[in-house]
Amino acid sequence: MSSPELATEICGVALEHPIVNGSGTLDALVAGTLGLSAFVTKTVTLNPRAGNPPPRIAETPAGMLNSIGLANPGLDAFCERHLPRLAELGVPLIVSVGGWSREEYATAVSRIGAHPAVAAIELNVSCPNVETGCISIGTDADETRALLRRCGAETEKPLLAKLSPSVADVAAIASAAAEGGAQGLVLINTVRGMALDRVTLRPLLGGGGGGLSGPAIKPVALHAIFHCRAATGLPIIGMGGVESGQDCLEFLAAGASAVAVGTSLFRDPALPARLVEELRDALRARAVCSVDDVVGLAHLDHSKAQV
Amino acid sequence: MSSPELATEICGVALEHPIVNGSGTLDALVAGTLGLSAFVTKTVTLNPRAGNPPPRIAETPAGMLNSIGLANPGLDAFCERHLPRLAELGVPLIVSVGGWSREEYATAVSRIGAHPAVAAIELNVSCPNVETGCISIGTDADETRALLRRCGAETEKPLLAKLSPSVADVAAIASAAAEGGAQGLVLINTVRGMALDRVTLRPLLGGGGGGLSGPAIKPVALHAIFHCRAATGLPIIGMGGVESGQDCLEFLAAGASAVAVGTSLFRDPALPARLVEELRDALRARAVCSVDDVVGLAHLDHSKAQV
Amino acid sequence: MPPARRRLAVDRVEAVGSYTLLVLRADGIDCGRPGQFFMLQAVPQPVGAFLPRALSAAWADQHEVAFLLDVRGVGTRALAAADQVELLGPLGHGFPEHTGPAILVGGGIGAAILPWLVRTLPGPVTTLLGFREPAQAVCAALIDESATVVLEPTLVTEPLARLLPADATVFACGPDAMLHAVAAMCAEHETPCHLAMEAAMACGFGACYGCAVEIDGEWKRLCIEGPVLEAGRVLA
Amino acid sequence: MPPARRRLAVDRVEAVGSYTLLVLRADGIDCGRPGQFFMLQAVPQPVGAFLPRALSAAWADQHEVAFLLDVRGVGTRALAAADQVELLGPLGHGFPEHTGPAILVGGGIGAAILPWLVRTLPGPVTTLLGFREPAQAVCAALIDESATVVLEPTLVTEPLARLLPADATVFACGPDAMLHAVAAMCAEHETPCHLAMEAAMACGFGACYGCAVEIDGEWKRLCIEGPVLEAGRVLA
Ligand SMILES: Cc1cc2nc3c(=O)[nH]c(=O)nc-3n(C[C@H](O)[C@H](O)[C@H](O)COP(=O)(O)OP(=O)(O)OC[C@H]3O[C@@H](n4cnc5c(N)ncnc54)[C@H](O)[C@@H]3O)c2cc1C
Ligand SMILES: Cc1cc2nc3c(=O)[nH]c(=O)nc-3n(C[C@H](O)[C@H](O)[C@H](O)COP(=O)(O)OP(=O)(O)OC[C@H]3O[C@@H](n4cnc5c(N)ncnc54)[C@H](O)[C@@H]3O)c2cc1C
Ligand SMILES: Cc1cc2nc3c(=O)[nH]c(=O)nc-3n(C[C@H](O)[C@H](O)[C@H](O)COP(=O)(O)O)c2cc1C
Ligand SMILES: Cc1cc2nc3c(=O)[nH]c(=O)nc-3n(C[C@H](O)[C@H](O)[C@H](O)COP(=O)(O)O)c2cc1C
Ligand code: FES
Ligand code: FES
Repeated sequence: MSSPELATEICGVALEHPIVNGSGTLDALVAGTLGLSAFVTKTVTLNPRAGNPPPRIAETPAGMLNSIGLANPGLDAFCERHLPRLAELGVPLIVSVGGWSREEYATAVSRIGAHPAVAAIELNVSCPNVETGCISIGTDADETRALLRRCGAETEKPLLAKLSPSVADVAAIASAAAEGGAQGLVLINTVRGMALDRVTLRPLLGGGGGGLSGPAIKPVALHAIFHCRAATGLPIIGMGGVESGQDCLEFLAAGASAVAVGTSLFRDPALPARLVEELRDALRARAVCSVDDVVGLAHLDHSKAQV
Repeated sequence: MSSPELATEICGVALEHPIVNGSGTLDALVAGTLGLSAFVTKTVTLNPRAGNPPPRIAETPAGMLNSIGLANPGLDAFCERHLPRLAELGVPLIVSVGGWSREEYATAVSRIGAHPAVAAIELNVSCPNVETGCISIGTDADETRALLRRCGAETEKPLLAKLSPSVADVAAIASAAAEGGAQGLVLINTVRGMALDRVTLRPLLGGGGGGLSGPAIKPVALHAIFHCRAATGLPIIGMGGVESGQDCLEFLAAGASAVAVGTSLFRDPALPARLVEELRDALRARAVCSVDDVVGLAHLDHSKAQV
Repeated sequence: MPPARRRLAVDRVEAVGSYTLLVLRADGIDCGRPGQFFMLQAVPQPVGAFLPRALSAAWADQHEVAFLLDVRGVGTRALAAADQVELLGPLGHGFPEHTGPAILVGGGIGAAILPWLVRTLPGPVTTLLGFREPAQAVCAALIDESATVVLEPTLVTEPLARLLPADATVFACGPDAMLHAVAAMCAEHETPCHLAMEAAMACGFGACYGCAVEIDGEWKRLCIEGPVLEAGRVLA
Repeated sequence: MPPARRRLAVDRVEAVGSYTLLVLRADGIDCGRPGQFFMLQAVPQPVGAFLPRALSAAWADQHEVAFLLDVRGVGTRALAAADQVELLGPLGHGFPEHTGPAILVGGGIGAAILPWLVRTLPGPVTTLLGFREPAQAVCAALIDESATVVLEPTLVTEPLARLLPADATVFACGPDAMLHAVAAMCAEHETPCHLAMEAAMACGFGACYGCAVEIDGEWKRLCIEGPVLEAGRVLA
């Protein structure tokens, strides 16, 4: 049998294969693109942010917490210093944008969307590591819809909404994003969590709480992807604990068109290359011709999945 | 140093030590009470429920999903056949109640609260394994407040609200429960998740999705306990992945007055006895006289924990 | 009250065709009776196998307790590589005491439960085993040297059909489809029949309600009612 | 681009007083230079140690790469018991090339980084080591037979104070409080000083932004800027 077709696309952005990175989990200017088919930047905000004081990470069962706190150089420095170099990476560029108000997002979207190297923009409305803004938008359907509308007026580039699973009904937020004009979804951001210092029994992380990522949250991610796909039909970049080709297969089947890796990349920068191989093998073993044939498979004639 | 005092109480219910079980994770009539200081029943609903078709459980990284679906014999059978035998267990009895409407809860609370063997009632407004009712109440602050008010009119027994972490702001729900008259909180119920069959790539569980439990959700539990304690000051039965004396210590420090075990009990029915020993040793090593001295410790002069 | 969990040393691990025999030093513990099961977890706990695995004892005595494993996933793989194992059991209801003639029917790894049963049956025994491939059939020697062994596409229900009706009790273990076929055949011929069933189990002692099987017309816990059930209770 | 992760066999594990020496077969890989670090994870991945651990090479050559471990938690415990280890590195910036006189200051397990450094310094070396207890001090023999060793309550800054000012460069590794004291003393005497620092790290190659340390007056990634830093960059 000939090799299965791994090439695909998300919101019109052609991808050599479905494996990309999660925002904030790779500095491609330092580490390169590691074989990813697109590069997603760390979330950029209007003003520079120093981020939270250390410690910023804690290990948890089958996962980790982070409280980086959206550390980033701010829109100006990003556009002037980073974007030109990111444009040279040789893979499609997806820029993640965060903010504290609709206008902040709009300003960033307008400026970043104007750069020819930017293929798509991810609106991070789901960072658990800041007190206000961002996730307060992403937990409110009306705010999310309005944000997408406002930002859609600023760019022709596809807008994807990155959502938090730490809400009562992520599919309702996804639907609101779709109504606002989102062309795609990015699921999931980290789950809100906390760790205490073993000895002092006080909150361990510099930011107090943090965001849980890694294999521990894989079932949460699959649930969100499945239901958001069912609710909106939008293309999805799926993520949350992916560490094997089998995981990729399951995320695609749940409804993702591309699969992102974050935490597991930290343990092994060669992960993207391995996932591509494992996914290729898995598709071949199933005699599937193309990635697209697997996308959404879990939704076919299933009678269950009400909850 | 003399042995630390493990005896404590929750909502006026005296406990020999702080280790109890999570609702739905032990059948004491079959397995006994395993050294727990109180027994919490599986959630009882007005009408009998067969529960979801199998498979009902799936293994996940550092945890498991269940879609039991509130299988229970219904209020009548529970009161007639189970309650009299549960009354003989020799430990305080906490009955968990679920329902599809305020009146269903109220009926169950009234009848169960009237039984002299019942020390307290847990209102499960957080089961992720049913389509409607239950968790639809627990994701809405107003509904939660109203439910507590309504049920409070039916009994003198303390009412505890069992909440889901799968909401945007669990502390807001907890505050609503407190306003409604809840005397305590039970945190956390399982986190919504899903698993796919490795081979068919369709939803694995008979109920479609399921509830994630076990060590994977420990950071989510600590976060919820910490913030609900800060928001309400109510006594809390804390749970979610507890498997060691150190975990108990951390749950107490985050703000729990008692600690419940569920999933880890499945692996070892001797867990409660081991936890009591480990907790005693941990308190002794810290030269702490009593469990109560640890409760809420994480809140003392911490300057972080905003998120 | 469930028995205490025990940490036992692995005495030996042997390949039995494509299956794996795991023998633990029994340390004098009570191992129950044929058909009962144990929850096993490798020490140290393997990443990715959070829950213990339910396994029927292949045999047990004062000195050792043995399990025949079909190593398919991360839990059984870790057990086959372990030096020590956490063991909870014996659990559930095993095969009933039986003195008359018996027909044993095993399908695939379902055969794992039969070696012990065959040793305890005082009456005449006929053993029928079905496998997908020859390498699986190697384990037949552990059960009954004179067993009738069939390989796919032949199903084990074929030799059974030739034996029925019979003045014997049938004891069967294997995939659900096989068990239902065997039960239906026995019901037709009014031959007593006991099935050893499987279900996904988290605890093994009635705590999780995960092991629901349709028994007596409703979802009941297999670990409490079974795993060995009188066929009529499942067929209904 | 970070180096490829490699799976290396454990050659030997030895107790060095209360520390543990872990020696891997280097298999000819490039091990970088003194002061660089590696991310290590035991194979199979231990339950409870999801992330690899950052460790400085105690020494490395064509044949072996050695680490001195303070076994405190689940990650280091698993490494000390492993037959195989996943290793990513060398990572970060090590000690700068240096030819003149050097003063090495190590506190506790911070001494782990010094054996290799001492072997590569061509000039005269004075080694000062501070430990909490005698069993930790055993590792001094791996570094410098003539090291000055002090035990708590004496701090390693005491012998350093007697040496300063000095026409030498100071290389220090140890707890943050010690590093800050050493850096302050060196600044006062205008003695060049390099610190090897620690921070919680998830990746080691600049991806997670977890290892933030105040460098040049802002939070910067220690795995990229360091772990060895000119003291003035941290003191500021
Ligand atoms: C009462 C009883 C007795 C059993 N006796 C034996 C035996 O003697 N020999 C043997 O090889 N197997 C036996 N099994 C099946 C055995 O428990 C599963 O094969 C095993 O759980 C699969 O684990 P794994 O690590 O190989 O696969 P994995 O793919 O890692 O298993 C994943 C999950 O699915 C569950 N699971 C998968 N298949 C089954 C199954 N068929 N039954 C129950 N749970 C399953 C596992 O418990 C686990 O949680 C028995 C099962 C039961 C219920
Ligand atoms: C650049 C660098 C070089 C190091 N070199 C050595 C060395 O040569 N020998 C040695 O014994 N240790 C060294 N450490 C510290 C070592 O990484 C920690 O001791 C180790 O991570 C603790 O792991 P554990 O499994 O023993 O403890 P655990 O309690 O299991 O660790 C829990 C978590 O905390 C983190 N952590 C705890 N303490 C530290 C610490 N001091 N620094 C960083 N992370 C920590 C771990 O990474 C882990 O995620 C170095 C650290 C860094 C950053
Ligand atoms: C250290 C760290 C930093 C992150 N930073 C961001 C960020 O800046 N913006 C964002 O949208 N998501 C951020 N995330 C979330 C990831 O992109 C991803 O959604 C999440 O980690 C789940 O995937 P994983 O389990 O594969 O890591 C971050 C995650 C981690 C672990
Ligand atoms: C199999 C299973 C069944 C459960 N049934 C109930 C239930 O009936 N009512 C309820 O309030 N919680 C139920 N729970 C949730 C637990 O009580 C507990 O809140 C949760 O599992 C987290 O704790 P753990 O990680 O220690 O299991 C159930 C959990 C499991 C795993
Ligand atoms: S396996 Fe848990 S109830 Fe049967
Ligand atoms: S350890 Fe990840 S950025 Fe430094």
